[in-house]
Amino acid sequence: MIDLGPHALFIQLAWAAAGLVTLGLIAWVMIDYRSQRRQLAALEQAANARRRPAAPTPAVLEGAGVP
Amino acid sequence: MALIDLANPTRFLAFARAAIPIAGVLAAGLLAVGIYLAFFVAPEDYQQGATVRILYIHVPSAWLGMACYVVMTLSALGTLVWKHPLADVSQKAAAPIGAAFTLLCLVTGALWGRPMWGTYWVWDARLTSTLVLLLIYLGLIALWRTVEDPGRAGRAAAVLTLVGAVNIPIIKFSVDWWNTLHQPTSVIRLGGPTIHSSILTPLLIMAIGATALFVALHLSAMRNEILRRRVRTLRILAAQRGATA
Amino acid sequence: MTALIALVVRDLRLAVRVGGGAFVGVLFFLAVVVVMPFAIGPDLNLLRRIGPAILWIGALLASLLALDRLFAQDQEDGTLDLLLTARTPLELVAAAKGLAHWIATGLPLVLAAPVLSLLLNLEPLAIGAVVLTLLVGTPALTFIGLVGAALAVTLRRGGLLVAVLILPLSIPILIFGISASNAAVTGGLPFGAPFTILCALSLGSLVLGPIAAGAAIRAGLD
Amino acid sequence: MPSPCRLVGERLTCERGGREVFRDVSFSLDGGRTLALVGPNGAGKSSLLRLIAGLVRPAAGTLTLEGGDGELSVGEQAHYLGHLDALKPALTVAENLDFWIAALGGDSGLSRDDALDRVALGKLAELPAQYLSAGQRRRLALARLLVVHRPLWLLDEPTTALDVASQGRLFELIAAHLAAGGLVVAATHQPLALAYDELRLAGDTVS
Repeated sequence: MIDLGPHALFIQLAWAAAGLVTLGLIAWVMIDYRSQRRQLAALEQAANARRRPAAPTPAVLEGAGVP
Repeated sequence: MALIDLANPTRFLAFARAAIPIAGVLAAGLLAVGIYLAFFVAPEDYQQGATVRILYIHVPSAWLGMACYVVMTLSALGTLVWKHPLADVSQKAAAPIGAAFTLLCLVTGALWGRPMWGTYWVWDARLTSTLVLLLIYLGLIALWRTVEDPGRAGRAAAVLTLVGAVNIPIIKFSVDWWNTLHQPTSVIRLGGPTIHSSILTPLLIMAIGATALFVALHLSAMRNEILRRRVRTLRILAAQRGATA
Repeated sequence: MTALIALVVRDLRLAVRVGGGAFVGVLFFLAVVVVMPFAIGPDLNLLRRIGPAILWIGALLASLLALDRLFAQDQEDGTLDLLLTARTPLELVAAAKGLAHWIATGLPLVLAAPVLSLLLNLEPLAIGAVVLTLLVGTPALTFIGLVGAALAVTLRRGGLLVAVLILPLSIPILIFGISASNAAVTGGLPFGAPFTILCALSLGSLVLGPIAAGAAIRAGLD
Repeated sequence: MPSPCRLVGERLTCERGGREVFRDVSFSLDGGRTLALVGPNGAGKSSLLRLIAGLVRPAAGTLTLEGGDGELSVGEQAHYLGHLDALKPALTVAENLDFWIAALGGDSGLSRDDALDRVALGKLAELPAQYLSAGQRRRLALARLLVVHRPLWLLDEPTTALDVASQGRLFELIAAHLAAGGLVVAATHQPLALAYDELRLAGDTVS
């Protein structure tokens, strides 16, 4: 690494901060993207299940079971 | 590709899927070149020595912090005036990125100031204005975090952004006036010496690289925001469908 | 006991999600601290001397202003009525809500204080003192403020009234908090003396606050 | 089944904001029975319910739940279903119900999922409550009565915002509660689809 002079620490800290902020933004964007995709998949899957329900509609809809 | 074509979210998502990697690669390339030049080619400053290398992050992040606010102002106009459907998506996506770069500008400014002025923070006119800009950004983000309905939040944030845009020059002027009025201890102007070309070229490359990074991040954040709204509408539909159950 | 834990967890979840108040408290603190030098001037030496005072006043206002919605929110959606029929005493419910409010609003102020003290050019010793006194002082501000929050329910008027009611009660905390911070810097008197009194005030408010808040809510039952 | 209780109110008087709402109201309600509060608006139906729940202090008179838990007040042994649904929009349906299971405490009733299925909200468990319609919110509030077992149910206009199917479901739940020896005091304009004793609050006592 080239000689950064007496104040090397501050230069490194500054560049570290830049790296941190950039990686932080990239990470935020990717994590958010993945979580939205997951929620979308779950919701669409639930919606499809409702339109073509595999199992017969649960008994509860007809009337409340008396304990 | 007129702006109107991008109005349709699905077409925008297709555009984004193509544009984000390109912008990302462009940003990575330019920043790599810029960093190399900044550390191995550019000379040290005759006064500040090596600390001038912080310039290569400080100036681009300051520039991006302000450019991002311009993007938000245009988006605000898009929301209120041209009623562009994706304008408030662009505005909400830009705010955190702008705030992050403004914060980076302040942090790098403080780290640069420490060796030069002996203190992390000086109420220098430009640094103070940047700090106020950060406050405006955080206020806008807080606004989005309190209003649930995206449409209403978008319009409210648009009005606040436009009011902010009108006030920034006034704030800038009054902070400068406030700063010179009290004549603090002698402060080396942040700009430093007239920019010599050997320092200027890496700076420009870094700036363009950072802009490409901003474009990539902004498009991705917009894509996320569009998906977030789809999740919201699907949830409302799920509830309505639930009603008939 | 699980009821109290559930209450704290619920309040924290609400504070963090969209519409919650956690983020706004710190932002208000930042705004107050940033605005002060515009009034006082950019002279770093002056700012250094009154730094602890600026930070303390910012934290005090940030804590108090966030309190008026504490019970009023629950009353408006009917939750408070049910909490009254829950089998946990009202005082403990108030204490649990106070704890949740302190974690969501008070603690972030303490964490933000070191960063903001850089703006006021405080040296590390003063930063440490301010953070320590804020760490001990902010719970007192929240728990004494519980009474105001409870009154906001019974009087059906919140907003600044709560801050006005509670401000006089929080003067002792302010005095000992700042004198402890200054003692650490100027060394006029030992840091311990005002600091222990601040701790005593804080512990006292942990008990007095919830009891008074419970009484205020119960008194308000029309 | 807990021993059947008996709710007895003697000469209850209630004043709100200086105005006398009702005076000398007495009633007794045995286990398995329903008491319907009838009377014009402002006759104090809601006030009486809130009084029984302990949310309003009686000016005079006594209220006891014979056969109930001695240390607990009547309100702590009752479910109060007021006009408000006590739900947090930011929390999901499941989180709202889980909170009430923990906060109300006492002996538990149905599990959360059974209760949600019983009010036909099973599929919406993970949905934030803000997306629910008024009727769904009301059904979620009803589910609260199922997850924690309390002998006394205080229902203030329980059928508001419920569609016909949900009202049928409500009456089945009430029938189940009564069959288990529970008590129900309800203020409602529509006739209850089950046998009930009637307590008429004239509302013009201050003549």
